[in-house]
Amino acid sequence: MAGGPQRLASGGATIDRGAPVRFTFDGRRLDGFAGDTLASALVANGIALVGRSFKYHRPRGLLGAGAEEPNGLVRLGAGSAVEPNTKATLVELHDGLVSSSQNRWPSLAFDVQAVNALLSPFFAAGFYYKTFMWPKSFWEKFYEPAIRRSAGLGRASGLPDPGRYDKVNAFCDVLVIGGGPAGLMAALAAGRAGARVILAEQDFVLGGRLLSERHEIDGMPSSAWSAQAAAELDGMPNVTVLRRAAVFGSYDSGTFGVVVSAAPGETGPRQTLWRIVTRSAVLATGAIERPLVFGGNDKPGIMLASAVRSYVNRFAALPGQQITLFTATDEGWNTAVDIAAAGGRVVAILDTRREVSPQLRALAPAAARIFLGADIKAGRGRLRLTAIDVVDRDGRAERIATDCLAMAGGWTPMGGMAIHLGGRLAWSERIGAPVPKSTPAMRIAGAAGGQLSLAESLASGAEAGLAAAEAAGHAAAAMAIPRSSDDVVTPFQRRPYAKTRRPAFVDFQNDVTAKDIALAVREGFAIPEHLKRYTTLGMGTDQGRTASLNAIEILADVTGHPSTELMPTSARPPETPIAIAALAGASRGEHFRPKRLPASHDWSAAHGGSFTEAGPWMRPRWYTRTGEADWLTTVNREVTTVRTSVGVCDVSTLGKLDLSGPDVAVFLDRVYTNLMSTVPVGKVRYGLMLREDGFVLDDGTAARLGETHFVISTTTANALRVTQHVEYCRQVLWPELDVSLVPVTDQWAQYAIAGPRSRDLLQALLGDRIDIGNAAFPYLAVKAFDWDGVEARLFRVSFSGELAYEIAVPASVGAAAFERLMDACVRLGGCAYGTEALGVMRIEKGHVAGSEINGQTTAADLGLGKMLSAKKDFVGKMLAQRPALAAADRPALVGLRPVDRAGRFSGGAHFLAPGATPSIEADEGWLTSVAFSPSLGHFIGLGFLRNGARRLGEQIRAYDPVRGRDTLVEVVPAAFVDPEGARLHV
Amino acid sequence: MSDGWTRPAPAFPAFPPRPGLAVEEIVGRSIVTVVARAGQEAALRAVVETALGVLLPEGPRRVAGQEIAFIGIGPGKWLAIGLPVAALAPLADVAAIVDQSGAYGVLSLTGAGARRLLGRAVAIDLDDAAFGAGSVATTIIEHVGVTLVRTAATPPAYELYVVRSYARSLAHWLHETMG
Amino acid sequence: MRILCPYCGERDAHEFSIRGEAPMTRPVVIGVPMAEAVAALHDRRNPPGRTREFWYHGAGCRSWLLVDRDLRTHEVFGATLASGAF
Amino acid sequence: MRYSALSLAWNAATGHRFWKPAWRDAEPKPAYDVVIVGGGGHGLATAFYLAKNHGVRRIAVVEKGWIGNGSVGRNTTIIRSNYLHPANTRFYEFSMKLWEGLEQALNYNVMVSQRSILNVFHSDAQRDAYARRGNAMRIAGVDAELLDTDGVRKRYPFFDFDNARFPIRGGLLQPRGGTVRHDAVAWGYARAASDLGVDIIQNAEVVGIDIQGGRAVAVETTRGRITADRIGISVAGHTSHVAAMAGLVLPIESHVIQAFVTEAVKPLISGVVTFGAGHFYISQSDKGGLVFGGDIDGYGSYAGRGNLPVAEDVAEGGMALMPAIGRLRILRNWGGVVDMTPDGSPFIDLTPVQNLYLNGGWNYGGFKATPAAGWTFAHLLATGQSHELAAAYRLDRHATGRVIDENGQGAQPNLH
Repeated sequence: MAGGPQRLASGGATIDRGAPVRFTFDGRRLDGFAGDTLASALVANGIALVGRSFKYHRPRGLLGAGAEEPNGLVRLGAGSAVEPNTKATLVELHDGLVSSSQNRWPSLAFDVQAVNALLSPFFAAGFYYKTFMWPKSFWEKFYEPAIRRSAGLGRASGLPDPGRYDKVNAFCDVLVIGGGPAGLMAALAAGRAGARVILAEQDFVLGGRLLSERHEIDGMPSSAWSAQAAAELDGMPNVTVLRRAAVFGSYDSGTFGVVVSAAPGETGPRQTLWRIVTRSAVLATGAIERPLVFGGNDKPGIMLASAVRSYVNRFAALPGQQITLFTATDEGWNTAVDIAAAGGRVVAILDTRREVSPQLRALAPAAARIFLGADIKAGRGRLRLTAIDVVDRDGRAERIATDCLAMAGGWTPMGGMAIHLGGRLAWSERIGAPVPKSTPAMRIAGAAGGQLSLAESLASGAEAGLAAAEAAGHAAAAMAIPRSSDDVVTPFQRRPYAKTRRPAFVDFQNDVTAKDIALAVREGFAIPEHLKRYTTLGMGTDQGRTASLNAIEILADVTGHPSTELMPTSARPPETPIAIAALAGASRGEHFRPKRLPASHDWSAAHGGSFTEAGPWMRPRWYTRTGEADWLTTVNREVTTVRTSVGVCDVSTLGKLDLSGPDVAVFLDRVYTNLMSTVPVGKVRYGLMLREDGFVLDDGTAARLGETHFVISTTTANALRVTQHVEYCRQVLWPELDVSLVPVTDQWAQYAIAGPRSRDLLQALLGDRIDIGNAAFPYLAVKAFDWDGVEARLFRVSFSGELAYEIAVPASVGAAAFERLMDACVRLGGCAYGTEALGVMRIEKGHVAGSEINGQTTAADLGLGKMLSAKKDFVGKMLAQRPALAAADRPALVGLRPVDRAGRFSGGAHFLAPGATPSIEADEGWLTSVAFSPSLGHFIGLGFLRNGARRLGEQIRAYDPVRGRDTLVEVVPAAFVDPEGARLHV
Repeated sequence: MSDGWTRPAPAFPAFPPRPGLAVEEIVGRSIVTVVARAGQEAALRAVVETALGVLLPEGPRRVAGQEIAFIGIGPGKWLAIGLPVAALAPLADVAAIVDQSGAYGVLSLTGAGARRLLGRAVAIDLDDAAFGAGSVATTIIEHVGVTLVRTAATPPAYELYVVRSYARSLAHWLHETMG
Repeated sequence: MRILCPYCGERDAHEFSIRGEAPMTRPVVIGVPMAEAVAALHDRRNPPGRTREFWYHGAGCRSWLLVDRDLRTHEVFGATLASGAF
Repeated sequence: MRYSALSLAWNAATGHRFWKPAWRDAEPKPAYDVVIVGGGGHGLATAFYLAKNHGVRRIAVVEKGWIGNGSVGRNTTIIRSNYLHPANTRFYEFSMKLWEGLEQALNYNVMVSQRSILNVFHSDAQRDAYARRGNAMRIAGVDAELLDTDGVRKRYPFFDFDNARFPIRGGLLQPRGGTVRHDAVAWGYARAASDLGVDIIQNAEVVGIDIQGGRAVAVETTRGRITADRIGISVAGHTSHVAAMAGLVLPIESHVIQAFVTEAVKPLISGVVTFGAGHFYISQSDKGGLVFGGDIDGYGSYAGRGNLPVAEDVAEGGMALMPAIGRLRILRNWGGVVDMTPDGSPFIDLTPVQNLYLNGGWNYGGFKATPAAGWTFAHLLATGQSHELAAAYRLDRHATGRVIDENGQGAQPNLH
């Protein structure tokens, strides 16, 4: 038969018989239709065994037809696109779909680990905590590896996810969650009122239960009515309908998270995260049916009655040849009616209630036997249900042959999202379950709010939609509620938990039985939270949808506490499991974070630049030339070139802040530790900032461009933090000071020109546009000038210790300026240098950088104690005087070199006295920065050494066990090259 | 003496046109940050009106005159668009005037697709009622700070100001998202 | 969580960074007894309820704000420019 | 009932009908020698060690809800002792040693799983910083190894090495780091403490602390007044408002930190991994779920739930480090309330109120500290003197400047 051997000849609300589809399950080629789910196609192909449970590896079939499915978990796809643990009930069937079962070896029908079931007397709840302790050493070697081997259900690919993901922001007046009868009515009501509406439905078709039931609305089949409603909504410009949309969380201030999946074959992102901000929401997520707990209730072929109706009515797939019904509700009887109407055979109807109405009895198909006050002692069969052992109200036992049992145990409203933000649930005696309460932020409609009948659903949906639209300012006329077929729901009758010797499953996926719950209670885990954690009940991929309420009822029976006291008080996102990649979106791989590129980037890339991350920036580490054996050769060449000739380095990444206003000098005096008000116009001063707690925040320069105008620099790494800090000082601490702050890091491309021939380079480039003679433009001078029509600034500052300048131009001409500089530089025999050479030279000079200014050091630690002005208050001054910060024996900055000049050491080594046994007490400090100095021909380093200032000339060990090194080093002043600074002033 | 090197370089790669969406870089536009001195906002407003013929917008709005537009980016802070920094000299007594022409790359996005594209990007309601012509928002797109301006209602037209160093990362994102 | 920035309008909280609860006194200046200065910088009332905090709209208008918020519910009652908070 | 091979076999054979409650659900008595406020991991461990190490007999743990409902039940189960600062190194290594013998000490399998912890780094400067930390650990007798890129690749071939925004240059490995079955820690301590006579009183919320003449003499609870010679506060996340009942204002902010667990899959990630370029850390539980988290949300909160941007940030970090987890689905996401301090380190100390003691301010490091915090807090409560291993965790350290700031962020709790 087309679409599978168990496919009915007619019917099926969503399948397209004109669109046959081929797919595979465990390698078997099977047929289905477009509009099937993988689950419905498996049912149509007569496949009952679809998976193995987690703990005991018991054979399992489909339990449900939707998001509640605990058993039918498959591995989808192949290669890197594998998606484990996927609920077959939520997979939209498409041509070429590849699926396989999980958690079994070697095959689904024969699974070696099913032996676990034989040991189930030992594997009771909480078993792990009591054992595997003897002998101690066995845990790590034997027990734990064994436990880990049996972990998990599906297997991940282990390969990078090849999918593309995206994110969308959306805003609306009304978000309707769920596109069943209540959701459709809510969206129609709010949409017709003119509100901006988003309707999100997890399924690929709108309609919810309307697709699975044989109801009538306005005289047409309910599935036809829902198609009509969907068409109207799709046509409204103010309504956005999201299908395949899983609303997974309700967050603060009306924000919701939704993952929308692409349709099969659709190009574009596999999934898109919608971040929806709404004025209010309508929760219309429906309810799911409860299984009945009895011995052997997990045999493949035993399903929820509502799922059976879905398979029969929506997908025209008959889940068995001889079907029985086990119900605790009136609605359950519809299942028998629908099966019979579809031409299926109902063998028996078992109702747990001792009496039912004559009208209900009249619904039963003629051939079906009826048992009232019935219970099932056992479900039988190995890989599929073959029979049930029934007891009726008079105690008569009987075995009935059946291959499919439909269970109707009442309903659990899906109200979890209503309490994501801390709302409350109320116990409804009418349906025997907790239901959420409506709030202005979230109105509950339909079965999610316990309105189980179709008429109630439609009416409550319309009411909620209208109210939400009105709250958003859209006046609306009341909406006519469509006439619907009568499906009056009788109040729920609680069924006492039947004791049985056989395993009666409450949580199917995690193999938690009624006995496990009783045992947990015996051991004191008698409240739901303890029970859940002790037994793993509700912790599976189905999030306990079919387990939670039965567990509460059993717990109530065992403990004697009323169910109302045991219901959940909180729920958290995600309401439905969502892929990690969907939350991450496009921020992956190279694009995990954006890159900042300086204007010279293309030049560097074309000239051998090798790049490194510096905060958000990419900077050249060095510029490799052909024939250079390794990076050290390159860096040595760059350093030597700067020290002997001239080099150019892009320093645009340093943070730059433009500060101006009448009070700017006063302000900077308070922000920096040293005086800035005394800097003459046209001069630059090195400055230090502390945090309020007295530790060093950052260092940089302040250049006074005018009486009331400064531009200050920060380190690359701290630019944002310093900006935030200075804004805090300006806006919060001293709003009375008239100071403007404008970040200009991106405005100015800035290049360092360093080396004895740097003046020659500038002379060649700038000619007489600016007088750069030592007298006219001495060390620490700054001047703005016109560079052939470009506004430029020249600073005479030096990080390398050489005669050096920095020239700044607007970044929009930065690339051209860098090329000009490099042309002139190369003509003089100079070169571009990268961050590595920059680092070597600053260590040679003993200048501190991020490894030293690491947030844990004081000005004195850095050898900069003199920069704390005694003449004024400044941020951090007060708390820098705390005893431990002012202590004399703190580790202080020193220089280090290997006693054997051929030796080497590395940053992160600790200082120990020669001969000392390593211990915390013997630890005297650590190396922060190390480089090979081509100028000196050996390694040099900076470090913090206890009492460092008084220990020059001592020998000490640089102890580096993680690198297997232990080097004798000599303590020297923290300046290796030109310690007098003579080269700066030439 | 200028040999043409004063011409600003583009910040973005080119964007091939797509149906319903044109993305173009506006190169060489003058952009100046104007910050009112303490207590001088009213005075600044008066000077701007007399000298430039524009009413400074209150809040995050764009107001355009003949040659210049002002975009509100913070309390007492605007971007002045269109005139070089020298032309704003009359404002200097009551405001800080800082040239940022080199700092930004500017994109113009036009067409029905522009709103859809930007709607994916910014966590701001771009509905006509909430973000009509003249609206301004300084916010982020995929970790990159931007200032978004709605310049026209129909067809929807926007300008996007991004600091130059981030322009290529943002361009990558736009290319990816435009499909 | 969304915060109504007095300049930019309503924005998601991730555009902001938080300095923490606003101290009742201006934090630290020379002349204050050390114990008070230490307390001003470090101590927090941290009530399980409504409080005022300093937030910085770094991704927007770069204003420092005083945000009035409930720590139990995350309800944001309002935000004002922090200028003159001390 | 002692757990042994024999008791297990006997119970299995008799249908598990004779197991007894793991701990007694006690009724409050009017007076105790020591009352510990807070039935989390720390509070229960403190009670156990008070009884075991110090022979204190009349001990009550009062818990406002159910035991294990706080941080011990809402963390990412990681244990490690890879700290830089000597005070932390000593303390957490002591804690690690207690973890290593905990099953035997408690006769309860808390599933201590020492599968290693790896901190990945991405730059030379980070390498040096991790080398400094690793060397500090080695000097203190703690295990630490510095791996290069290949060393990381050998353990985790599915990391993104080639296409990354922040390429992986190596990692600091502590082989003895790992995970513990977190809930079992609360239950194991509760059971062992209960066996030693400790009263575990659930659903008793402390609503007041009675102070007379500068001395704390009793707690008022929703189940009545309980007098005590000594009172210990151990209420992670809620320290501020319990301390406020004694008039104390502390250097603590309550923050939310989110954690996530995926659907269970077959073993993929062998140890604990932290990502140095984003906010992300991950491990895989014995059941197969990937357990991961990232940074705190950053704002003060007692709500016990976070928001979407931080969840996205965490997922981005995860995908940047290991794009192989993309199609695994997040099953649960929860938020814990943590008390953050100005230097990121905790307090175990006396308070200005006589007979009132504090164990708090654990930032997000409280779980791994549980045994040592219990041990040293018990010592403080029993003797009135700080244990030498916790002597640095003083309340006055911000006044003296003896801060214990591992990451150098300074006096802003939400940056630690």
